[in-house]
Amino acid sequence: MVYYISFILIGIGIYGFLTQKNLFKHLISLTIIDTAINIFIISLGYISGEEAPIYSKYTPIANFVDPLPQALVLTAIVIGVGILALGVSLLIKVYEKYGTLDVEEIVAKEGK
Amino acid sequence: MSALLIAVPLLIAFLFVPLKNKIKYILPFVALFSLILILKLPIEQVNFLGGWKAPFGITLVLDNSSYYSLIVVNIIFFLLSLIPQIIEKDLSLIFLILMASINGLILTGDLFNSFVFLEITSVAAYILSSSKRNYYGAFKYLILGSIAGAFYLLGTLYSYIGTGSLNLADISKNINSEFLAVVPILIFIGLAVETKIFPLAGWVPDVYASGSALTPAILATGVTFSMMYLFGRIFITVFHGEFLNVVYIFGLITVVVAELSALKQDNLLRALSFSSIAQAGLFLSVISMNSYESLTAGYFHLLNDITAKFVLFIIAASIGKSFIKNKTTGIAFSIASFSLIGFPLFAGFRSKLLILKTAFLNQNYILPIILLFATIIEIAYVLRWNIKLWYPDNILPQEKEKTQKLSWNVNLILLIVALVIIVIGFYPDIYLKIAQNIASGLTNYRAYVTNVLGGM
Amino acid sequence: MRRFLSALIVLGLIMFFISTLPLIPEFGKASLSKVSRAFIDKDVNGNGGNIQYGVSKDLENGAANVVTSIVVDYRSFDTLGEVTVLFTSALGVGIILSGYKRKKFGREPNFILRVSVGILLPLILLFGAYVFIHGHLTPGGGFPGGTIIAAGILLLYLSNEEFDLSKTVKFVEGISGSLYVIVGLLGLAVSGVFLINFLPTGVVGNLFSSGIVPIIYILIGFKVGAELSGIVAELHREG
Amino acid sequence: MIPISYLVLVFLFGSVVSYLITKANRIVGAIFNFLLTFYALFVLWNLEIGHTEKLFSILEGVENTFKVSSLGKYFSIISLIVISLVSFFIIEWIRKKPSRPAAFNAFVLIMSAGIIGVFFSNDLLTLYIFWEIAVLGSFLIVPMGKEDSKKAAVIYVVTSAIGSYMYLFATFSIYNKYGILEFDQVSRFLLNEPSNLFKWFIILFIASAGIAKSGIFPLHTWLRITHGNAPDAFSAILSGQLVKMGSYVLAISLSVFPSTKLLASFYSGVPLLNYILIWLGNISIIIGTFMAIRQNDMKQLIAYSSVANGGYILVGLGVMNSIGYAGGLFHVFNHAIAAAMIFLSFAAVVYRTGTTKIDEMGGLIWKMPWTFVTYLVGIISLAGIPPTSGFISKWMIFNALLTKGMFVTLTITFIGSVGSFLYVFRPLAGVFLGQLKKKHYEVKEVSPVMLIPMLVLTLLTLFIGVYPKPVLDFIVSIENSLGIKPIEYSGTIIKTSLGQWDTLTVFTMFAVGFIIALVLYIIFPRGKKVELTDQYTGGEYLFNYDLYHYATGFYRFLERLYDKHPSFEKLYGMLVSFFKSMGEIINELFYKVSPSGYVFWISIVILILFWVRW
Repeated sequence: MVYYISFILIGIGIYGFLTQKNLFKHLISLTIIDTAINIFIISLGYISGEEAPIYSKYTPIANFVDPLPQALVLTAIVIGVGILALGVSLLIKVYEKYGTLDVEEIVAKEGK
Repeated sequence: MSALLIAVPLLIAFLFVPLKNKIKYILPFVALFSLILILKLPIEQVNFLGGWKAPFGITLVLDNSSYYSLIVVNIIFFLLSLIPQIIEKDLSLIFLILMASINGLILTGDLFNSFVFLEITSVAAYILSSSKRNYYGAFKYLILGSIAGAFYLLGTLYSYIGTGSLNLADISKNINSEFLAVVPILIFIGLAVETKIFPLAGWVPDVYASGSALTPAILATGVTFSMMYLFGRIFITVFHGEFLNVVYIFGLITVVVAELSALKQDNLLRALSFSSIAQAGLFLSVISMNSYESLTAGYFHLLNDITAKFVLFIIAASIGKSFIKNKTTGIAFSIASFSLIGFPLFAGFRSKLLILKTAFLNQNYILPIILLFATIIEIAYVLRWNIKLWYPDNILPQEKEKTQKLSWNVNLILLIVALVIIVIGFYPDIYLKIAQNIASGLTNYRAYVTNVLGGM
Repeated sequence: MRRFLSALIVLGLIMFFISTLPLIPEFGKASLSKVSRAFIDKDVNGNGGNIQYGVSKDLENGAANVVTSIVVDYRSFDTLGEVTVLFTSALGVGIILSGYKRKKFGREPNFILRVSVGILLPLILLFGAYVFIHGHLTPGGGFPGGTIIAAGILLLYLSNEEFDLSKTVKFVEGISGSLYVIVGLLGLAVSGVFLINFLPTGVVGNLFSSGIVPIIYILIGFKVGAELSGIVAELHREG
Repeated sequence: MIPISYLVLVFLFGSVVSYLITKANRIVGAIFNFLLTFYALFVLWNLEIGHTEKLFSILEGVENTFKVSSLGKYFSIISLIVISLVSFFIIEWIRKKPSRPAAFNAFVLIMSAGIIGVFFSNDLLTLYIFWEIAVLGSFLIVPMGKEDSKKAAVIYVVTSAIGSYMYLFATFSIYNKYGILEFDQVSRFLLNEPSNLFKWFIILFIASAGIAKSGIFPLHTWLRITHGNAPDAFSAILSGQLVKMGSYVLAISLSVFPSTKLLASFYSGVPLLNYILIWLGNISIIIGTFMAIRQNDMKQLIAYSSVANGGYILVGLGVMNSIGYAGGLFHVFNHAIAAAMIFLSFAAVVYRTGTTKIDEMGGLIWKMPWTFVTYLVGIISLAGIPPTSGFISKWMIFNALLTKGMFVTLTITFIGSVGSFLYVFRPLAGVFLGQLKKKHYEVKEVSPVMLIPMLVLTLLTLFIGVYPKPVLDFIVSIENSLGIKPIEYSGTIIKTSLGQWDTLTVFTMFAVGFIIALVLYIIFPRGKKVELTDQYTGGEYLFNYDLYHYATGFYRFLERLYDKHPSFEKLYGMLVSFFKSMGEIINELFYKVSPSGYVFWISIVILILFWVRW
């Protein structure tokens, strides 16, 4: 089920790209896709009934879910944050240069 | 030891954050250090980072192919670092990070690690491409690159599920045909953006033609080369040449489409970036024949292409409307463009012959036809630009006054590279040796697996 | 029409992903890969297995949090790269938005904001520090800790118009990043392997355990905190 | 004896030397060029047939070599005669050349190096390499000419590339199939080749390089714009020499690979392939002739005549019998010399008047008599009027066609011959005869430095016209070496199955006729000299006398017949703009799109891959 949710989220992200004309919405769609993929990765490592992979007083025996996807997702999230920050700052400049974030208007102004 | 290639540029970059303005003068030393270090490194060495053996930890694999790729890439960085004029003030740090990440991209023996380095490279490339106020182009590149990165990540995860490992050698050993039907698609999408495959190369003209000299000079040479290396590593060593028939078709379409688009460009940089796309497509379709010979031919051609593009892009971005005041620069430009279109005596001719020979050897008659057709179109626009710059129409005197002479170090380096092109035209052995080593390292996946995972 | 076509394409894509489902294990029924198994048992070098919290000592890796052990030890190189991505994008934000000035609201911030920042900020910073110091024991670590600290810095930016941290931020991020690399290089100097855990790993579950893992996580905490604060500061400017 | 490879190297390094010398003093540079080319001519003259040199080895199993063959020596000597005489001409001409004389001289030498290499290559790959060097050198000179020359250079290279890449494709097919590239071995292998298709493909594709270069239909369009716009003196080399490189490749593809033995006879001993090539030659003759009649620019006019003459050569070579092949080869010599003469005399005219438009000139015979003589002899030879050598080759080609019974081709070649009278007369009348324009009153004859090469060429044409033995000796040795029955001749008499031709007798008759005409001219009173404007019509004085210039609407009555002719130039223009608009569409669709477009394409690619895989 979680797989389907993440696939649908990817679909939503793609749909956002395909239908929206505002660049900021594109960035949001990108984030949605990233998140969907992260959810997908995490759920790939989930084993029902087992614990978070941390040794503690309460979980002395190693009945853990797969920790590797979680570690990978941690990395992927941070990378996503970095790209998002970069994208936002680019959009600030795009807005400054063209006065709009609408794709069609930008293309029209580029043509001039 | 090979970790130093990544650690040292990073360390310098981190250390010099507060002193951004001084860093320009350190770049040549860092690049030179890397270069010397590589030459001192022994080949066939696997570096288990953190002491964790493969497939558990991350490995840096220094075999024939990565060794020679590193040499190529670092020479490019060294040459670029000697031209501080084109490195805009703040971009020196990016330059260092790009150096580290590309070294990492070539060295790494881990799929997820390659994703990380891919992302570092991409982020650095986005920043580079935003120079000269090219924000919209950079944003488009960012979107495209990030989506591709997402697919690359998905591909990584699928191969993790399929093989239980992220190590390239381990994946190569264990991946089964079911996963080979899915993973290559995802990885292909992930790499298609950086390797400029049609129709995902839309960012290239905007980014290369922003007017900055550094952006295309790095992206079309060093970054392209490392991406092509990674492509070969993943698709040939890891996937054993699976999926390459699709790459072949995409490569051929890329060639034709890009050359046709280049024909009408009225901006030299844009025309060159289309040529860059076309050559990348040609390279991919050549290596798709997946034999030692075809890989040799492909990488040899790639080397020639990046050598020529190095000269062409720097000159195209920094020269005005003519070569009137920069004759030496003009000569370097012409030599590079003759090599690009494969006139005899120049390096490009040798690789063209090699590609033709390989293609015919594989009973492949479509590739030569496409190659020759593409070259005819390329001749048309490359030479048109040569003529336009050498014999400019009615240049006003005040414009003539305004055109600046390029400084001596730029000219010197460009001339040296142009000289290399001519020398390669006569004695291709240097490039050929590099290409052969890369090809042998990539095709011999058994040796790669044994090398990384130990004798099994 | 455009929407319909888009929906069709999206449907096709979802079909593609669904068609890959037979390849992957059913949800919740994944089995541990050999790599993960080895990470959990701390058995990469073949002397681990059967770990008991608070008892097992001098393992190849002493972090109680397995994810941390992967992130900071087994796959520490990824993390170095990850930090570099963040570093690069912080740098990029600075480069792209260079020439912008600090944003001024033109009026005093709200009293409640000012006062509550005074109370909350130390708590936030302390919490952040706690999170990254205990990264090898509890959920969290350098990345969340750094983010929490950056949130505190954001509060400072909102509450004080004159507040500017950019110099310090650069310094901290540069130093902590360099130290991360230097720790790795120390490993190279000590044992000939980059990023090796050259300190004793101690007992699983102790604060002072697992060698360089907490050190690196603290450095990461500082670095992430500085970088995110830097991004916040840069985005808080205007042309 | 000096090896050819050293000669090539001397030329390549000489280009640098020439560049530096010309930078210092352009006249000294030009003299250097002349000395070098003349020296090369001397060296080539003394080469022994069969002399071989190893060069390098690019492809495994193929030793790239030079080998002196009779055919190559014949072509190379013709080329070097043209080049060295034009270089002599350039010594004076370069004084007026406004820009980049140094580069001009250097490129001429690079081109010459390539040319020498082409004619002595012993295998297909070496030929290709030197071919491209020659193209490179010549292409760099073309844009130094008139305003259209930049476009012309690109068209020239692209056309050349189309031909040479087809050639390269065939070369690699041969290499892939047989593993060798030497001409002798290739022809031996081809003789044992069972597949007719392969033989067709090889000969046709190798010939296509020649077709492109010698301006045979359908790749003839570059000649007009390139010859017309290249620097004036260089047009002489372009038309007199470079085009002959194409004829050389045609000769190789038809005779060194013995087409008549390889393929079954289609029509009286001529295989279908040759027949097709002959027809391409026919079409070239028609197009060249009729288009030349229309031209108002004298250089473009002769450019079209080059198309027609390329056609003659191809027809002659294509027949591949003793007399036809000899005629084709002889015509190579004749056209090289004649085209060089004509273009040099034009260059001299342009040097003094500064224009190439026929209707802007007139009456220059009074001012530049020696140039006129050169032009006159040149066009007589081109049109194939007896006392010059031009007639001999045409006569031989006619003879061959007659013996083979190819009457349609014969008719066309006759039409071409008649047409050539028409078009060469246009510049003659327009430029040299008629009324002298006022602005040309001060024009003087060019200096002796320019006259000497022109007159040398004139004498050469007349001499060979009377005494063709030197050329025929060469041709016989070529035919011997290729296994074709050599033509018969003795002294000044050439024998064929249809009769014989004594050049001496004819020359004597023409000389007598000329003397009679001269006597009549001297005896009878001259016509009255009038001012250009001193005429009236319908009682009105003429002021706009441009309309009454000889050249304006010169052949209007003829041109009207084919005003709406289909133009290949336009067709290719359309093709180019089609490619361009394709590129534009692609650009709009794939490269200029917004992020939405990118995601769309990513999705499409995934869907395609998905569809392919499952």
